[in-house]
Amino acid sequence: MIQLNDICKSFKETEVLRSLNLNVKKGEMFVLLGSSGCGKTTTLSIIAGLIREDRGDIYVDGSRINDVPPHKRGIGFVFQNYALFPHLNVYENVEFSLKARHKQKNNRNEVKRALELVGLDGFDNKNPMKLSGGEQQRVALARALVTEPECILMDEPLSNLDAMVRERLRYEMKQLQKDVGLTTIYVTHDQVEAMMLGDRIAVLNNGQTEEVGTPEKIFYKPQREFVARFIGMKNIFNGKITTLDEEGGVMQISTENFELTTVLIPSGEGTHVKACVRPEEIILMKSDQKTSARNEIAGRIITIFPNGPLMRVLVDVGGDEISVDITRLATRDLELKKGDKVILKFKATSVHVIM
Amino acid sequence: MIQLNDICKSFKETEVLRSLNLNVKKGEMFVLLGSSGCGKTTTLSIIAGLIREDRGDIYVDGSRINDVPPHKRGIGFVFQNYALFPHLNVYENVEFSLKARHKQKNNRNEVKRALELVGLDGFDNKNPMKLSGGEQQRVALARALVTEPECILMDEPLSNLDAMVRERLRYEMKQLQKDVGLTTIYVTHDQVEAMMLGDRIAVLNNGQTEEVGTPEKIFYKPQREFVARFIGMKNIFNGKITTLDEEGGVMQISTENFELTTVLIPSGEGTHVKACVRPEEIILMKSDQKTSARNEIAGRIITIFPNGPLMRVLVDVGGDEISVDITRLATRDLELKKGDKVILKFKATSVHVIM
Amino acid sequence: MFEQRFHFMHQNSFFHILISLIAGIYFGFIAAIIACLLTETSLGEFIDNIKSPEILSSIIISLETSIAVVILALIFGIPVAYLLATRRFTGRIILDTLIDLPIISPPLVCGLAILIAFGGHGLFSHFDVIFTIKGIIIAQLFVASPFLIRSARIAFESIDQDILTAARTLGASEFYTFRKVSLPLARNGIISGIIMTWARALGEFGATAMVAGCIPYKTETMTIGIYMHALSGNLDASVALSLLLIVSAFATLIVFKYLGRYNDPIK
Amino acid sequence: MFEQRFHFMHQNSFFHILISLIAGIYFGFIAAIIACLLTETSLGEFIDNIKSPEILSSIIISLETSIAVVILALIFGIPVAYLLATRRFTGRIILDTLIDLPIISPPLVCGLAILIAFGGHGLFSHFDVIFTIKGIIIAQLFVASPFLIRSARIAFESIDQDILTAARTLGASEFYTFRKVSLPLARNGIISGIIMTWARALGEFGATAMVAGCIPYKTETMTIGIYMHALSGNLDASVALSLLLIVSAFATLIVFKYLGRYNDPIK
Repeated sequence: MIQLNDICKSFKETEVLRSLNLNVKKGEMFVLLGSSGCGKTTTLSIIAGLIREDRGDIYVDGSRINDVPPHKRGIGFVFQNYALFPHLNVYENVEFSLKARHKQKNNRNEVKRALELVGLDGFDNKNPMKLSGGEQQRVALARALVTEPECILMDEPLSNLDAMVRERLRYEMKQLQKDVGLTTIYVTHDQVEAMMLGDRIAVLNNGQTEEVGTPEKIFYKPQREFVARFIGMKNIFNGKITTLDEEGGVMQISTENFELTTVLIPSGEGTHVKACVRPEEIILMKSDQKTSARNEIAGRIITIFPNGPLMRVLVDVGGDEISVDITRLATRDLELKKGDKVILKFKATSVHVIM
Repeated sequence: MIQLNDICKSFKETEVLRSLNLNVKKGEMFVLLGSSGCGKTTTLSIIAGLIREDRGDIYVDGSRINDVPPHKRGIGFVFQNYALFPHLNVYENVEFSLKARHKQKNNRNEVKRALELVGLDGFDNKNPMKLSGGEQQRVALARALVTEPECILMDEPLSNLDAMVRERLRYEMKQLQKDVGLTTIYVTHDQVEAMMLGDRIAVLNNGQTEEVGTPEKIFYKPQREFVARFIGMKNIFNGKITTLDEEGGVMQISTENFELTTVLIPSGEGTHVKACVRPEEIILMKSDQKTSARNEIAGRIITIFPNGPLMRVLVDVGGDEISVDITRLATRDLELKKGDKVILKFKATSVHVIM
Repeated sequence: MFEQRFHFMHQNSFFHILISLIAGIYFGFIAAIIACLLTETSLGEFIDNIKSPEILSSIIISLETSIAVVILALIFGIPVAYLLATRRFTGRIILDTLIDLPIISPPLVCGLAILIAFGGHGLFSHFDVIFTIKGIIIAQLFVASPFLIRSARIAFESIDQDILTAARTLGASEFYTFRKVSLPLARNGIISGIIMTWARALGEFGATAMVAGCIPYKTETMTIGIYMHALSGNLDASVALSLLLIVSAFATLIVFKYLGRYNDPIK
Repeated sequence: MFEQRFHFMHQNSFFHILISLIAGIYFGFIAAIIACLLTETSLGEFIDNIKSPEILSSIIISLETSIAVVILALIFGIPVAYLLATRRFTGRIILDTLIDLPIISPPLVCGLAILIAFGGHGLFSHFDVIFTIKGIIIAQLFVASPFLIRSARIAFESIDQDILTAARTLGASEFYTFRKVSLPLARNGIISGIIMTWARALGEFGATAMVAGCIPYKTETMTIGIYMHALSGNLDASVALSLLLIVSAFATLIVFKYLGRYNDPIK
């Protein structure tokens, strides 16, 4: 539905977008994920017509909209700082776009419906500047939704909110988007948010898309080292494919300090690859026990610290460091402490290979 | 070492601190945790002498310092926005406090040592405004440490940094603090940061301490409902103690929709309490199997979504909602999907009771 | 978090006393001089003086011209301010400088320029403005309108860009956004500018004196009156007119404080 | 993220054309008048005029007095600006208003106040300043020093409070912080203020004319010269002096643009 072809944009000497391509499908929640300065906001601004691209084409439903002025693109925009009109009350804020489009009749019902949709009925006469951050963002949402745009762009809409409000609103927004079936492009730098909200995610880096895919794919099977590091993958090692066992369906990768067994992928011996193992897929034991896991590495605990609901154990394996996430219960049962010798086990299928 | 007795402070009509008490021990990393507006920063400013308290006393090593001017308190301060001197280079920034204290001799070695401590040797002549956020915060740290203060106050020093830099610097700062044995009061709104850094944590709310304790205590055994909610405990239910089984060492709590068995605590029947169960301590199964777990609740899956490395399953149990965190692997093995009937099991020791 | 600037206690240092002393001398100097003017006359004398026909006429001329200047400044100034605030075009810096020039140049020089432009063999000599009220208006407009433009422009510029952008994405044309968002949000700045321009026009002397000469009952404004009466030794009349101007200056200041410092164009 | 203000494309609307047209008329008006002044004389004439002893003397008097004003304004103004920027004391608003008053009042009224204060039976009549260079300096100081104070004060106020706080927690006394942090960081604002005050003193006419009269070779400054020569029909001398003032105004503007808008005190 929305397609960006080869978009380039520079501000003075800084190249912000370098030949960006995107293809957003109808009705999906498409997340642009990247750190600050990667060009996320510039991309949104170009789609909305607020900034003129230097080169490239923008298509909506197949028609090129490069030359359509912003107020005629019919694309909603929700801002990080809400951008409500401070001189208008909540009702007038939502009504604004109806009036601007000269729909003077039957405003009342449409505004009411939009405010109900975001759970703000009864807020009509309030001053938006006196509302909480979460409520302000709901007003902004209602304001963008009232004209039933074909598509809505959201620029880190939740990043100015408290953790608790953010979590609730994230959930509600996802529901709303699904219910309305609204094509949405959502910009964020927050991986958890991207994971929860996105039907598909594009990871941006340095003005280009690094990788596009489902959250599952981006987070568990990233195809690029940058993406793997960005989403917080911990154990990434350089290695070389040493043996291909076509019959067994596995292959060997040797890194500087250890050997890994992984599921066979089409490749040649001697190829340099990156091998990643997610910390939570590693089993940690104090004495060697037989298991079906094909990988086994001995090491020594460097440190243990809490990592959200889990505990993270840093293990030194001959110079390399491997992070292992285990439950608090397991830490207690195994009586783990700094300096302990441990054995790490993980399945061949747990080793993810990046070419 | 640092003691605040009964500190009150209002700004115009707003009461920011209401009889705040704190007791920070020598050499510990003491974290003030709270959301914005809870009075964290005001507390630091009062300790540093930047704001005058309305009422109450401040003691350092037993001597009252209420009337000591800020530049004679010998307390370091590290700011969220670094607050480096933009007209001085890195070396001069660090040297500033030595010069201000008229220690003109042997500056060179002390400045060098401080810069080495934070890993910035060789940065002497750089313009601090041209450094990255992480480097700027290191300069700020070196500047605060160079005079070897008795105590250092940090006001959300990492919150302006990118996630990756933040994580690294957090780890380094903890190491540095331990190595130097520096008494530190650290303000943050980030629970993970508080958990990782704090030897003890004080949760502030509305200008008062809600609870003080070790990270373990605050995060796993909070004594106040506010703290439990603030640190993100999910399953908190109102209940009433129905049966006390002194022999078995357990008691029954009945909530609106189900019964819970929990470890006996000194209390009477009929007492109203809150019962919490951490999402990751609940086992989820599709068919009933015998286990040693004392609690068993049947429910139906509302939704499943990724929650960091784990998957969160929301289960409806007769109107109440219970969050369960399980591994991605388990979700796959059990083939969980929306609408499935499931049984939740957890041990009596997993139920945490708040009076 | 709190907008308040910390005030460090413990200020009984030598440094604090020294700067307080210097500041005291300065304020004493200003206050004493203003006090001298205020105590020069009694209420009775003041009213008698104001009632004289020549003074009344100069007050009316001043009010007429200054109000005309404000209206003209609004008509021309708002579009100029809006253009400078929202457009980046080549030559923008030149126009910007052109607006600053009347503010930074001595009014006398501005007056001389107008005198030459509209005088004997000047570019606009076919307009009959020298020694007329039209001349006064032109002189005052030249000198005073940049203040409205500056103030309105800063007000337009300090509107959160996202709010304007939001209006555009909500389907508003630029004109609709200008009317319904920019103008209401720049209101305080524009009012500040109006008052500043009015005060400036009212107190204008150098340019007016150059262009309008001093013809009693015809081109004698309040400021010209002050000068002429002082020269001719009629100090009481000068003081009366000065007090009127001081009061209007005070009123102006109070409105500024009320509208908020941030929009204060003389800042 | 980018400081740039979006410029919306698609500006060929009626609204855009209308405001561009209005702005064009305004700029044309200003530009034409200034052009008239600039083309009135030739370089030869200009140099001949400047060389005349009376004009040379008025230039020297203007330079002497304006430089003296800047020095006095610095001595008194920096402490005043620093006090207003860093202290919250009772009566602060009154002092604040006292400083604004000379800016917003017509200079002529300021001059009259000084004339009365130092004149015949005034408070300071034992100082012999009327019709002397001392009088010119007092008049110009009264009118021009508030500009330095405003500019320096805004510069002091816009220093990140955390930086000053940091200096204090690092063991610096207030005086040390003032010397080593506040002054260097307020430098651009103070320089802007100096230039503004200097330009204002140089172009001052109303107050000077009141206090100093017009005694050639004694109290005739450049602005008074412009007025007297224009009155006596010697327009060439007026134009020559005006051009000098315009050039210094231009130089002032260029320094402002260089130092950055944010510290521009006439904003």
